[in-house]
Amino acid sequence: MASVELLILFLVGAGVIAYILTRFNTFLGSIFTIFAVMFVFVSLAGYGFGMNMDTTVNILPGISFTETYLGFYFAIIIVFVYLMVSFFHPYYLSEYKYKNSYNLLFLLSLAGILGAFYTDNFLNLFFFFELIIWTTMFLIPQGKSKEAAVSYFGFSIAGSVAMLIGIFITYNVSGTFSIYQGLAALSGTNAIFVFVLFIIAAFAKLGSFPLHIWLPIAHGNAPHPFSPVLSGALVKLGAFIGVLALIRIAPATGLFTAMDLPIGQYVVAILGSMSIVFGTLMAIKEDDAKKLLAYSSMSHGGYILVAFSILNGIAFAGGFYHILAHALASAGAFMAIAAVARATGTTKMKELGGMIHKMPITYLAYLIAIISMAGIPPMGGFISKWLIFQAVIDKGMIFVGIAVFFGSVGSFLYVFRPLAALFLGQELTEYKKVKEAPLLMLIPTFILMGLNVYTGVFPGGILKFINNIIVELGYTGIEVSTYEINGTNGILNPALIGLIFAVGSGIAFLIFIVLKKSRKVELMDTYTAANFVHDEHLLHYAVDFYAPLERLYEKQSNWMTKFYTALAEKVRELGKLGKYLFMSKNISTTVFWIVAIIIFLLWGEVL
Amino acid sequence: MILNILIGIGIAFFGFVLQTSIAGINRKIVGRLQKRHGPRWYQEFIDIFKLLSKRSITHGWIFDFGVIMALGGIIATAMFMPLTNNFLAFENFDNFFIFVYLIAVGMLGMAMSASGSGNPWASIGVMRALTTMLAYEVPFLIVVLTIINLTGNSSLTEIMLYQQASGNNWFLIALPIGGLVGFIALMGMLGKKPFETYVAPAEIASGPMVEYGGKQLGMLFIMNEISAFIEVSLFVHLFLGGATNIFEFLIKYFVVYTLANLISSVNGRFKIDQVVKFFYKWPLIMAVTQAVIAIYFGWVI
Amino acid sequence: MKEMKLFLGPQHPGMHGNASVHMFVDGDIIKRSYLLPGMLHRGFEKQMERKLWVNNIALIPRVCVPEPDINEMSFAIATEKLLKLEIPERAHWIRMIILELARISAHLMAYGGIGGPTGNYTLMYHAQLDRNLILDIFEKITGARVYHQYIVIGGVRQDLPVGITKEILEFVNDLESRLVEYRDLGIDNASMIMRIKDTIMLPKEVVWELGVTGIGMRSAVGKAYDIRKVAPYARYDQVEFEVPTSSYSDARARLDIKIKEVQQSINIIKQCIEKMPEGPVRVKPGRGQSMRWTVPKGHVYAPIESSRGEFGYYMVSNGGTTPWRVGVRGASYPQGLLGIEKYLPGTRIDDAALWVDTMGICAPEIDR
Amino acid sequence: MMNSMNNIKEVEDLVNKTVKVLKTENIDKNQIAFEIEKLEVHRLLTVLKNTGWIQLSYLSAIDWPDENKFEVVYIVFNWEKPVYIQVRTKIDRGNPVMESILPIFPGAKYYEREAHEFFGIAFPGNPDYEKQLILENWDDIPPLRKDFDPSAYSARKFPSREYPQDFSVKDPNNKTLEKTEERKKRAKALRVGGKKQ
Amino acid sequence: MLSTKYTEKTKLTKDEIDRKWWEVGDYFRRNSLWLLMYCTGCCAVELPPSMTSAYDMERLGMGPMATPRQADILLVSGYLSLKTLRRLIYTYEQMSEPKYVIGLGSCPINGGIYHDSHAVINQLDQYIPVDVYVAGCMPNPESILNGFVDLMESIKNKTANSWKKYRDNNEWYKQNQKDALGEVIIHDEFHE
Repeated sequence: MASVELLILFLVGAGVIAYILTRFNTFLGSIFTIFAVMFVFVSLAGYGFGMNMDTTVNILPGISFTETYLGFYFAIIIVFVYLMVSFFHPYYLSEYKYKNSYNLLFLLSLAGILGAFYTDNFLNLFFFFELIIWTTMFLIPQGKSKEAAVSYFGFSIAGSVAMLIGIFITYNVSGTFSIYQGLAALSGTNAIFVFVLFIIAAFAKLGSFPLHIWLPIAHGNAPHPFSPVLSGALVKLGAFIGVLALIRIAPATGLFTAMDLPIGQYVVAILGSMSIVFGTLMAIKEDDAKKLLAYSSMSHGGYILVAFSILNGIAFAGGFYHILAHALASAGAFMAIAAVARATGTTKMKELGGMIHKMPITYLAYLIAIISMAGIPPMGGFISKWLIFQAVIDKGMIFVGIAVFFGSVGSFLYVFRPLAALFLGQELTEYKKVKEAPLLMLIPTFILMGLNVYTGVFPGGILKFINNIIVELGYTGIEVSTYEINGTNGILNPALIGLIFAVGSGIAFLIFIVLKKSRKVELMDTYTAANFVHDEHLLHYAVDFYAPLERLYEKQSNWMTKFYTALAEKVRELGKLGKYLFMSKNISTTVFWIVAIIIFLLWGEVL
Repeated sequence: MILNILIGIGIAFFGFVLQTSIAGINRKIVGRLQKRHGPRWYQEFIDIFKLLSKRSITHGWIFDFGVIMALGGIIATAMFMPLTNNFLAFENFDNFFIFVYLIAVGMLGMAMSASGSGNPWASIGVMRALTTMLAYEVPFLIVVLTIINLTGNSSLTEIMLYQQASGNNWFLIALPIGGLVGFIALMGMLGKKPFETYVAPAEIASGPMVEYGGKQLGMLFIMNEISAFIEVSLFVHLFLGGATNIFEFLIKYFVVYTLANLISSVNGRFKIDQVVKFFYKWPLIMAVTQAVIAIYFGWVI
Repeated sequence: MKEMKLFLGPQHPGMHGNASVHMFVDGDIIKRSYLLPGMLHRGFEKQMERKLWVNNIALIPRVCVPEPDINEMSFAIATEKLLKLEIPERAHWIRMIILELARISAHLMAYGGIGGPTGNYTLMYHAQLDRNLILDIFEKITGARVYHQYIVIGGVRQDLPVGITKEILEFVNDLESRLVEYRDLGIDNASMIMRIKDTIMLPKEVVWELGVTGIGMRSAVGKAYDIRKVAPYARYDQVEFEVPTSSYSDARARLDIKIKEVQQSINIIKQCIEKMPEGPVRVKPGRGQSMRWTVPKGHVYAPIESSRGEFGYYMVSNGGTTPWRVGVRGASYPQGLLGIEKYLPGTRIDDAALWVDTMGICAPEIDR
Repeated sequence: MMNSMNNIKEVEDLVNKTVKVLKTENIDKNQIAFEIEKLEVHRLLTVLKNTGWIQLSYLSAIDWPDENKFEVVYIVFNWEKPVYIQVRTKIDRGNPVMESILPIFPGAKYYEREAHEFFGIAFPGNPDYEKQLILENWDDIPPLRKDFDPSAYSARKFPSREYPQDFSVKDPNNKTLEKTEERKKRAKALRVGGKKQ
Repeated sequence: MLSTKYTEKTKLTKDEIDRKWWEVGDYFRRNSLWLLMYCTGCCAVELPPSMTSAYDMERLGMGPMATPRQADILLVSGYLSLKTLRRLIYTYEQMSEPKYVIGLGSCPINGGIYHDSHAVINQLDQYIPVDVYVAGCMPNPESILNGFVDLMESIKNKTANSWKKYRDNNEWYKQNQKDALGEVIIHDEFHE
């Protein structure tokens, strides 16, 4: 029996050891981190599936745990992503300024995650959330910019504050800090308040429209091995709060309905749709591969929101499956980009090209990840999108439908762009000496490739587990057998699709192999309308890939950023005012103001 | 299972032969429109086999791998396609979304291979193909959403049976606006003018195909024919009530493809952003109107 | 800033003739571009210095391939000016018929040519079919489809064959009746309008800077600046015709003018056939030996209006049996070289082929 | 026409007023030629452009090896008063330098490049007059100079086809005539549209 | 009646099988000849009539193609200046085998009217091998089509082997190209 408490304490202890080891030797500390995370993952996987975790608390004061399918599902996915990413640490840490504390913070944030998903107490939840935020906040600025951390922190804190207020209202109404009892006790106006506050928290964490600004900044500038964690794991915290808000408080908020849905849910669905569309459009425009994937995370967050706001089993199944599929795909894609960035030192697509000839395995990993991300069979993303589409179509939600279809086709466009500009195209001279990533980094790559395919071909087992969650949430699960999934308006057999795809490819391969062998020519020996070009940069199409499309929404695309920039400007001005008032050189003025404020605050109570 | 797979392969092969012959006949018809003789009707076959017999070039493994993936994906898609309401390889598994998404594997393979050739024209062509796809898919899927919402089933045979059951009440007639949108989207899918932005020989030197010759080009031709077969069949099944026997299917297929081709032959092509603008203006508005009318008001002719 | 280099031609379906537009592209906007000419350079100006005056007639049509007759005409006018030679009245009228037929054929080729860049192949097929009928008429008159060598120094090579005027009239009437069809298929076609309207703009201010003439200029300036009107040669002062203009020069306006000019050419042909007097068609140009006659000293420039603009031969004679120097002012020189360098940047790669087509860029007369 | 004769007169007055004219040639009612000093070309062209001769029709050079001169000729045109003006000037053949007229007529850019390529005249003021335009990897003197012999160049560089001496259609082994006959038949078949007759 | 006599099955060697397949392939190849759109000279102006409605080349299975990779025939339409020749050779080498070359007009044969020009080569088959010449200045569409039919026949008779010739005598051709062009492969861009 693995105890959650012990695991958390183990992680804290391991963090300290990792800190010491890393100080001594970066590589050793990182290897230790891998084993620590692996230990947590193995114990979680070994006992968690059967709901056999020990949730008693002996040492930590004021903290209580409980075990739910929901919490476990999130926890196992996130721990898995952490495990995969930890394999990258040995090769990256040496570049960072505060490399000693990197592993410590990494493990501490994992401890926070375990706690957050296993707790049943709101205050504990808040505490663990804060632990995650504070640890990761110090991880992010190790990458390119400190601004990123500030923006991440700002939005996270905004979400936390919203959640805290929601928690207080809940406590006020129900008199308990227990998550499930508390939320169940809500009704009427209070329920609406809590719903809205929780949704704000969820949106801030998930990086959904309109609280998405931090997402590309943080993802794009985070350290390369941390971006997969951000996108594949931490963003899912928002999904967790979203589930709490949308499903647990849901029926209470039903003032009136739209399309058989409570209005709150419907609004969330519409906002989720906007998140999809906005994320897609921005991703198409983006030039930095990591930022592009960050916007894609935003778009996929929209799918998750849409799925959870349609209150039926099939949509939930789609949503939960999407969380898994996107975590795998996004981790895979980010890790491939990280491998490229390690080899070349950049993630800007216009500076890269032809990496496929140097890093074929990384390329394959990226390819499989994006196929899943675009929702093409036989990968996991297809299953979840299929389930979500079923729900949307059955509800007849036209505008949400436009968004999900748009996002689904649009994801083709943006995931293809790094593929074309970064991996394919001309082989650039400056990267002639680049080599494939080392073996240790290829291990998680292979595992993720395999899992992406597995989730797409044999979703039965996972869906059965998801059914447990759905039942736990009080809805009926979907019909699923080993090979077939029964939707409301159709049957899907992913294994059959996989098989047929293999057969088709086999036929194509036969045709290919029977015919005459081709002559290999250089990449530069290409059609140039019979002109001579000897600079491969001139033949590499990477800049402004979707220029005609971008031009159509160029003017509209920046208003959100502008709004937030203006807001930040205002906040800064306010800060300056405060600084001017309080921090003036004249010390007596400062003292005067401080006294004045204290008096003002205590006015009602004391004076 | 083996038998089913063999039937599936048979359907894919049939689709290839059918579409290639009809494309050949259409070349002749368009030839007559242009006041000339036109080629032999089996010219398309000769072209493809000639290409397969040539000694081609390759730009590296991704160039070949993409082609195999493209053709494989398309063959796999075609294997799920029902020909009539009771003739299909895999009973119950002809889900509409399989076609939309599995066909994308082929597209992705071709796009990958084309970009892998390192030619800028090819990348531009791929960019245009993907952008065009973004344009036509959404209105088309909204119309299909309406249809699936009405029939309550996303299986193509079920949709066919639904139309045939109520006295050949084709969705082209039941949902006239949607049918029109479907046809426009079909033109986009088939790459017919005015939406033929991605081949455009005189602008971008035949786009994605720019570096292909010999067997790779031949395989892409086969892929192109089979994907045309899938797209036209989808239209026939979704909007024209499918078919109860093979001859009905052939006639409907021929009419749809020929009509698209004739419209194509007297139009110029749009620029790529005009295609996007066009599809997100009228067809999308029409599709949404149709969906609202059909789903919320229940007005179905 | 990273740029990509794309090429339009020489081996490209969008390029008419053997020249190459080099384009530096960002996304799909052309940032820099220039024309690389010279692929069709044959050293004409050198060749002509080495051939007798009369032998040059065989050489010159090859300077501009789609519309060879203007070369013969310009060369003949220049030589006649040097010789101070008056040619028979009937020859003038026959020359006008030939020139206008050639103009129609060139316009049809260019008008059908937009079928390539815009993908409307039916338009191209129909236009080429009609052009082929003109070539058949030429074959009946001159014995050759393309290089006629019909307009010679001192008139035309031989009189028109019997009954050809009727055939020409039949053809032009038929064509006139089908111009509406051409408009419907081309510039009035809804899908084509989207494509060609407001593209490839030639602003009014830059016309003089470029030195562009012909349809390009008239479509931008809006004035009837046509050499046939302004400084008439042959008997253009005795026929009535209009010079279509416009003041907004996009691709569509230029094509519109092309079709209108076809109409005017048809009118001119009809008038020519009506007004053409009987009589001899040729005078002997020189004294002395049968072919080795000499031409007096002098410099002369003989401009005529081609389908693409002002086309002229600058000829210098030092009194010998061969020209001393022949310079050819290609009509498409300004818009081809300077226009592509200065005014193509900013447009999109889709439109580059349209510039080549609607501005009437003829590679061989740039290279010579 | 009276009008155009007036134009010619007007031009003559204008040019005589502006620069010292070495030689005037009246070519016809629409064309007149002036030969002037090299240094006065720019002034004259500027004046003409400001008076309405806004179009540069042609720019080229003529080689006069006997006088050891190059003659540069500019032809300008005014659409409102239709007179073509040839402005000619002679420059030294040994050191052929002519200031570019690019500031006056931007359209002269490529004409000047071409003149440099074919005659070797330098046009300082034109930024890239030295770039090759038409020829590629040219390895001889500029080809339009009179002392360049293209025939010898061609013979030296490009081998010609050698025909057999005893080629004759009367030769019984020569099947040319039969083949020609057959071709004609086929051409006829093609002309009627592929139908067999 | 079945023959009881045992006849020894002649086993086909690999070469013979190849040859048989090659013959099958020849049928397709000669019925689907795709031209490369490269208008090298003035004879290209007669190509539109022969391609379009007037003479309709498509009924012979022929059509224009955009890039050398796709094309079968390199149509040298008229004279070749040195500048074009350099690009023509580059294009020819990009085409996939089997490939055929047709020389249109008199100029590729012996220089034609430009035989003494300083810019135009005199004889095309010094630089790349030619299958069919179509003489005339310029050849009519009829004769152009005739040339194509000639090519089809010579493919049938297995005499259209220029591409093999180019492969076998590559050094000779390369030397000739070098003599005319200086260096065929250029290591920097022209006109930059």
